[in-house]
Amino acid sequence: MITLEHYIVLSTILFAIGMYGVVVRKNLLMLFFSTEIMLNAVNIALAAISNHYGDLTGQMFAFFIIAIAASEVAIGLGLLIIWYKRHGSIDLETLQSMKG
Amino acid sequence: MDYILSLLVFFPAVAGLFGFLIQRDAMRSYAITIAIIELIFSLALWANFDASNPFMQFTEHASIVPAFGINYLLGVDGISLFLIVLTTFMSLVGIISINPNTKDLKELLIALLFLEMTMVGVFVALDAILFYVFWELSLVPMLYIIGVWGAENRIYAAIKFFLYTFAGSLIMLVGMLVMAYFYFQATGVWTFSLLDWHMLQLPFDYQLWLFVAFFLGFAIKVPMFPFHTWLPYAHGQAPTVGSVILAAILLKMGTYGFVRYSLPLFPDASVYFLTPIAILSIIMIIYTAMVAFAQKDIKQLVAYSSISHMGVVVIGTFALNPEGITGSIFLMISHGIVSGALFLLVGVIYERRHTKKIAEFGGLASVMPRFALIFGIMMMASMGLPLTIGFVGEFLSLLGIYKVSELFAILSGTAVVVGVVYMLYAYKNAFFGEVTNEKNRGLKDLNGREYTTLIPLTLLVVFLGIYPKPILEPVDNSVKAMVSLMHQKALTEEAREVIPEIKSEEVK
Amino acid sequence: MLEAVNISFESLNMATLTPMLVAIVGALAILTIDLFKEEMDKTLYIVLTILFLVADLSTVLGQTMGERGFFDVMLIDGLAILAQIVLLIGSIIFIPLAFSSQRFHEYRYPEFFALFLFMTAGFQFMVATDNLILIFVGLETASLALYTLIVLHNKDKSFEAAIKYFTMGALAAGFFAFSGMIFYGLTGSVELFKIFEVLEARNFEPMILILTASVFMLASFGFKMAIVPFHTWGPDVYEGSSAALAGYISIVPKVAAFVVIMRIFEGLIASGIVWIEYIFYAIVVLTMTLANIWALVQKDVKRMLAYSSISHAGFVMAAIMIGTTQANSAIFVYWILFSFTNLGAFAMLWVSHKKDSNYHERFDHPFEKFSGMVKMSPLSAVLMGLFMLTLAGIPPFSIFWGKLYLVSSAVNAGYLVLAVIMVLNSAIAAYYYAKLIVYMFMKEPETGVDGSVYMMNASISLKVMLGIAAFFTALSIFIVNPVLELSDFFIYSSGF
Amino acid sequence: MFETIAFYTFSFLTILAFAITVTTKNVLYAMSSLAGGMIIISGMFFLLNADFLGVVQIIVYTGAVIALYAFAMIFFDSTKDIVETKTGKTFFILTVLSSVMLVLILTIPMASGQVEALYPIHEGVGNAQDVGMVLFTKYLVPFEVAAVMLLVAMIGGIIMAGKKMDKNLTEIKENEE
Amino acid sequence: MSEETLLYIALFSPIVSSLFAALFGTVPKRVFVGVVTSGLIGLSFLSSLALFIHLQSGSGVVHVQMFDWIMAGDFSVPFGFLVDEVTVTMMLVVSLVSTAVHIYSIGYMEHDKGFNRFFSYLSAFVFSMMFLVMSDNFLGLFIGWEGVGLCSWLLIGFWYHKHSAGWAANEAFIMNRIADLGMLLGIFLIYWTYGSVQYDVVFSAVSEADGEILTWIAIFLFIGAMGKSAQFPLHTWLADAMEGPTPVSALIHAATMVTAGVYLVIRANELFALTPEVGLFIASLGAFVAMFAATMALVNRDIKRIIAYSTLSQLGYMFVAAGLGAYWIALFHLVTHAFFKALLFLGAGNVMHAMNDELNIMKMGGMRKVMGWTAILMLLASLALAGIYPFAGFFSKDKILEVAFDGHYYILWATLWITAGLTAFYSFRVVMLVFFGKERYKDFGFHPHEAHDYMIWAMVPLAVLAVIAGFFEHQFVAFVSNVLPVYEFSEHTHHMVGQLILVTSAIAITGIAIAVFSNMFREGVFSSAFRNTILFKLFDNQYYIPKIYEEVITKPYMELSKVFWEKVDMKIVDASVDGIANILRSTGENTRGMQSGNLSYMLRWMAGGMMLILLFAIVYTYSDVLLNILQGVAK
Repeated sequence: MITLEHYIVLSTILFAIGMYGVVVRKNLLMLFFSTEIMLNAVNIALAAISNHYGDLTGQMFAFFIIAIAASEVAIGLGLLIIWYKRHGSIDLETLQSMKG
Repeated sequence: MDYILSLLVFFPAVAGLFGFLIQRDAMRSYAITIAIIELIFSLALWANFDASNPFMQFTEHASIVPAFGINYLLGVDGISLFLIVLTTFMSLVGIISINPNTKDLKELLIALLFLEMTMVGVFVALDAILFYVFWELSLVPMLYIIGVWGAENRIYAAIKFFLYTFAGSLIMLVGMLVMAYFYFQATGVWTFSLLDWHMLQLPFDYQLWLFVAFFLGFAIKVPMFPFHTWLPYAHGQAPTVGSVILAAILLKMGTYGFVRYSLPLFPDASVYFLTPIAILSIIMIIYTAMVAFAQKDIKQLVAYSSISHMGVVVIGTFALNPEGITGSIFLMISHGIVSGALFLLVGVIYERRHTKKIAEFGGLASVMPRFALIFGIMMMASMGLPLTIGFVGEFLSLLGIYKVSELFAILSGTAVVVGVVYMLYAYKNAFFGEVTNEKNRGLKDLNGREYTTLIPLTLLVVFLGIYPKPILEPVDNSVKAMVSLMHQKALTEEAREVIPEIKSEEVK
Repeated sequence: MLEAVNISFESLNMATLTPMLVAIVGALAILTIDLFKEEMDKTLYIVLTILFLVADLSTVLGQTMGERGFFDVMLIDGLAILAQIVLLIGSIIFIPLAFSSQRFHEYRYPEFFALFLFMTAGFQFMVATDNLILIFVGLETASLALYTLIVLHNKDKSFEAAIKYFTMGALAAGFFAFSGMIFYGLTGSVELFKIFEVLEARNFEPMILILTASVFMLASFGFKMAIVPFHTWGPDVYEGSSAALAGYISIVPKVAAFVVIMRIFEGLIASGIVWIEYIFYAIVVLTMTLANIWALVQKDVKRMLAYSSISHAGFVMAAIMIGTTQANSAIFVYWILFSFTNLGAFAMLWVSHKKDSNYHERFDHPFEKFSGMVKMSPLSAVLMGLFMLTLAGIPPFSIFWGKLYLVSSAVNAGYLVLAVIMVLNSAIAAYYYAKLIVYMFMKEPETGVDGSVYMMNASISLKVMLGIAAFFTALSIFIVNPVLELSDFFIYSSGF
Repeated sequence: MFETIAFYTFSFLTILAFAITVTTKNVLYAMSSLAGGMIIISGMFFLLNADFLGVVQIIVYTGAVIALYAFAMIFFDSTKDIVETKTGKTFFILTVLSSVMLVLILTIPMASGQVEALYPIHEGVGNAQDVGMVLFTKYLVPFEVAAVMLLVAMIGGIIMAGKKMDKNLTEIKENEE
Repeated sequence: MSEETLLYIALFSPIVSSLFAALFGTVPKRVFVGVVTSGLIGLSFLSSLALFIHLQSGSGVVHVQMFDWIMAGDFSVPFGFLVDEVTVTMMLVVSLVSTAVHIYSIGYMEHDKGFNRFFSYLSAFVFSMMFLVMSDNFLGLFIGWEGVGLCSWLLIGFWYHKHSAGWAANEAFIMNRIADLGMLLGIFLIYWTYGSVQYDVVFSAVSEADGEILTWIAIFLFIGAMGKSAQFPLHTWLADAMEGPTPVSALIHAATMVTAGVYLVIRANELFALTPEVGLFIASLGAFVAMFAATMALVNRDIKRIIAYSTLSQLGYMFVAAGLGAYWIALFHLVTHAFFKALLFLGAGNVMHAMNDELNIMKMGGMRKVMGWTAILMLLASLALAGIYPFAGFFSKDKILEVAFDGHYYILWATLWITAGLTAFYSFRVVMLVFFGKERYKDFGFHPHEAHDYMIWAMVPLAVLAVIAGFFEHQFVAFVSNVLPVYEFSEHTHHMVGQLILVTSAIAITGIAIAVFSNMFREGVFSSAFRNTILFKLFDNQYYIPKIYEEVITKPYMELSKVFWEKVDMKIVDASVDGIANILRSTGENTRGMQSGNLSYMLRWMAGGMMLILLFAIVYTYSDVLLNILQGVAK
């Protein structure tokens, strides 16, 4: 029997994978992928909980998270493009002019 | 006369603001005029002051933050009256003493006028927050004065002065808030009014903590050992007028705080902490006098001597009997005049020679006899010679502490010895002997401007030494009222014993 | 088949939504104007923005407390109104900084102003609801707009700042989602009042999950508030944005953030889980102290102000931890007074903006730039000095009163040690503020610098703004009481 | 039974796909596996009776997001590999440990038995209809705000990618055009 | 004129004189300054005389109070003045010697640049001294006490361009201050015991206080007296004070100021009478100092220092008398001593003047030929000092020996007896070396000459008194007995008086004889063999006490001060404050690397920070479980 916990553990594993990507990757594009993964992971859990309780709020939440993820992609890509235009790279090591 | 205190506080500041409109060359005359008017105001206050009334007079009241009990509450009693007059007087002297060729004279004078406001404000405020406002605000003009017109190392000195005293007073602020909270708990009313606070009898252990919080703020300002190290830097680097004001008035804020806050609010804690504070004061007296003795810079020497004398003031305050407290208040005034004069005198020679190293001088008595004479008089006053202003306060303070403990009196009494050692040593090296340095040979004696500042001070030093009654009497009345309040408030047996009961007919 | 729903218009309680609608309509209006006629001067849009914001504010003032609307999604309590007032005033006083005499890339876009209004609406949504979903959506609307605004400054550093901000923001969004998911899983609801209801019914068990959710939430909003260790974006973003926007970032988004934190954590702290209090305590102390220590060693004024804002945020977090009504009210008093001062400080940097900055290879506002400023531009030096003193908490200038009330709330709630730590931090902070004063008043000017640079970017309107900031800062003693009473009134009546 | 098999399969696949995404050096692989993972997640949604969500997932993610990324990748020179600095062993272990910690925490059953669904799923009603009902009543305001958010994102994206950004008024002198 | 006016004239004409001279302080010499000041001091003398006559007629003491000085709490002290028999005696002595010295100084200081200034200081001194003796309370006494100290400082350091003068002035002041502290403490104790510092209040209630407290008061007051009267161990300043102009030495360091200590003991006789053990200590110390100082005077070559040591020695005598309760005898010796010692000093001044300020008696000799009058006067003074009948010193000194004998303090008596011999010896050693024998000064190229006539005349009254004062012993006793207790000799002593006088005179004459004869045989008196003995070295180096003070007190004080400043204040107190600032700063500098600007690190801070907090959360939640596990591991 697959219980709610299964889904939540799966969700958490995926979230952890996403987080791992965020902290180790140097490619800005990959960072954005990783954040997408995190958000998607949460969606699974929300859908599962929603199913468990028989309550639609979880699905709503997931729905809005998808919307948010999509908007973030737009802005994120815009930023990447502009940076790439100026610097010819999307390596985050290039973003180090400010420190200290 | 209803609003004379507000007038006293804000007149210099408003005049300072208008000062921006004054043309540079005319600024000195303007500032002197303002300072004279301010002095006249303060003298008028004195003239209208009822010396037989030991309580607050000329009180003014307005709400600032009624929701939080912060009020604009002013008042003056015998304790603060003379500190106010001293402030206005020394400010005038300080302003006159400034060399007209000083750079950026206008800014300096405006800063001084603002400073005067804050100083007067501290002494008239009866609301803790208002007191704190003026207290902190006084740092700013002083920071500016030291930082701009000081010697080479001025910025370090200015910042040190600023941060050190700022940190201390912030702790005091917490203390005030706690005090207000206790008051609120006891009565259900938010108030920062000192007069209300005086009526509150705090439990003993609360008193201890609050006393420590207030103590830190005041002790740094005084400055008590071991919080004193900002002072030599500040004095060493400050311009003459800065040193004069700093020594004459700003330091008094700390001891005034002790008298106004620590004693009446926390009588039991005052008794409880009497011994440690007395020990600190004794260390201050002896140790800093010795450090002064080792100084090579005459201004630093006078600075350390200030610390040593403030030790006597503190120990007199914590004698907790009318003799000691009255004496310490008188000593504040006398130290204000004398140390101010000493710094002026050091400024005189600094202006001529651009050095303060004692070793650079020698034989000045033959080149500048009048200068040497006035310096000598001030030195004697500083040493507490009878019939000079310095004696009365020192004597009474030591007399007071003798009642508390013979040992403390003996140890703090060494002030009369150690204080002499460094002063005479410096005087001998600077004024006695042959003129060895060629640069000293052609020095001019005092000029008119310097006479104008020094002669009134000299006269005061002698006059008040012979006839201190006009000051002692009102001070004593208010002190007696305060001591009797403390006695009534005291909870512990020990405190009742140490704080004497004042016979009711003496408190008018 | 579901039956159709009938909803009366009144039950929607339109008034709860009007303020945000005004802002959104304003934004759309600006976009529309641009459609009809391009290349209009920025002044038109600035004034329009201000007008819409004022209209927005007036509708906020017209709101009544304790209302819910739109199927109980909207929540207008005292906190919401107060927060909206503060953030709208913040927006209103910062947007006129766009009246710069120099050209800046961002102001040629009408979209800048549209986004500004969208952002304001987003923040308003955040504070005027207790629904996690709406909070999230509002937060993202505002954040995305803000990233864009930063980028529009169109300098390498602003891109860098925006990318850093954005990426960390995305992570924070992930955290928020995760936290929301756990709360939902625990309670079956995303509405805070309901969440607490259920949690209470469950006796706050399983605690570890509640704590996990709290930690994620804390990380998410800690990022927004820039508290240690989630603060790292702060200095870089301040440095990369224009001074005008940096000042805005230091004030308005944080209002929205701490209102949400208040809504979420007040309940949790009050729940008796002392761990949350401990962790807040630690974070608060770390934030205040470390930020101050870092600010000590900065070489650029703007960066220094960035760290100082972090430290000020720490103060506010302390009040949230204390959690008494007085503390909550103190937050707003503090923040209102703080915003005028910060406006002044950043506006001073803004008016001294110089295009070909040759002071320093990296910094636009190194301390050296202000060397001997009083000699060349005395009035601006005095103003800047005033703002610095105020930030340092010198009475009787504005922040002092906030600090006083805040420390008092700590004292009253028995947090004596915290109070002492707070004031000692003020003393440390005084050092770096005094440092700028030292540069301005006590050092000699650098050679080859003339005074005009300090007013390079000034226009009449900017000077007026400076005057307003200085006025409120210097004479705050007269406005403290109304502010205090206002804040007390709203906070008391909303039960925080 | 079917659910179990489907769950484990989907789980395995999503984990694998996302693991590839975050570890691979090749951006194309990463994007492809991301897209794959997302489609599988939509399968998971169907499994959870969230049909509407599943559809949206496919449309928005694979349709819009991945398409956007793809276009962007055309713009970026994807052949240019980005040097991924090796992370230290300790860091890796720490990461794994904290992930394990997180997962362990989340194994604790969180659902409460007493919770009553506020917006219950109706039997015999299509999921899309059900969702629509709630979305346009209770979540009307968030929905509208989400629209604004998308608008903001759109404006932002357009401006940033637009030509106007090429000439920098912030940095050039006043009199230059 | 009323007595009050007389009192005020006696008291204030010196200060008027001082201020008058001060007006001309910085202008070149004006002879009239000297004349006017002398006149005013003379006026003071005349007033004192009038007061004396008034008291003599038995019309009671004069007591005035001018106005309140210090009033605080219960403490209240006015400016009050009291003229009784003791006071008027002191006044007469002070004003008389002062007048003589003023007149004398006109001549002595004639070539000095600071002529006017000198008179100002000198008159100020007279004022302070008058204040000291006339005050009706302890605090007023203290004013004068400090005032004379100040004037002494000014006058010792009068030739400030000389390094040694400045040094000596400071030494004198500081040593006096140490003693003054004792005095001050005595006053505190008096106040807190009796509630007043007025003589009449205190003395009328003196016996009410606890014995221990009385002892302490006596000790404290005597410490004050020790400093002013240069008793061991605070004696070193007196010899060094000879750096001042000689008239100063005559007035201050012989006749008046140094006797203030004795005056204090006499004045507070009611108190000291109740504390006999302190009295005995005073007497013992006095006897010790008498001998101790005499031995130093024996071998010294500096004419002024010899006289200074002799002063010290004579003060010891006075303290013996005062300590043993014979107050009037102490006062009597004080008076006679003032006359002959001032005379001696002024004579020495003449010699110095003639010798261009040369002080070494080995460079003089045979000077009677050029300055006959001086020689005669000094001879008279020396005879008086030696205690030869019928000179004044004989009467007073003898009485002191009798007192010691009477009290069965035979050791004291013996000490004083030997000292009497020593005194005679050294005083005549000086006389012989200066005025008789070979004219050694010629070898050094000096051209001595006699002093001005008026200087000699100024000395004459003193000389006369030095000769005849002793005969007024009985009148004196009668006069002061109103105030002071009369010392009653026992029967036994009464019978022995004759023998005692004989014995004493014998040793004095022996001393003189040795001095005279040895000088005839050997110039410089001492054999070179004696010079090499330890004893001589001890005497010659003043028992090494100045050196010990230098090594044990002065230098360590300086060193300690340096250490306090450089090591403690700068390195510890200040450095710890700066240290806090530096720690903050360096923490900032060292940790700002945290803000590396690298986005990856930023994200790691964020995620890592959150994970850390989460870890804390787990620890908190499962703290019980974890503790159990830990305990299990421990087992």
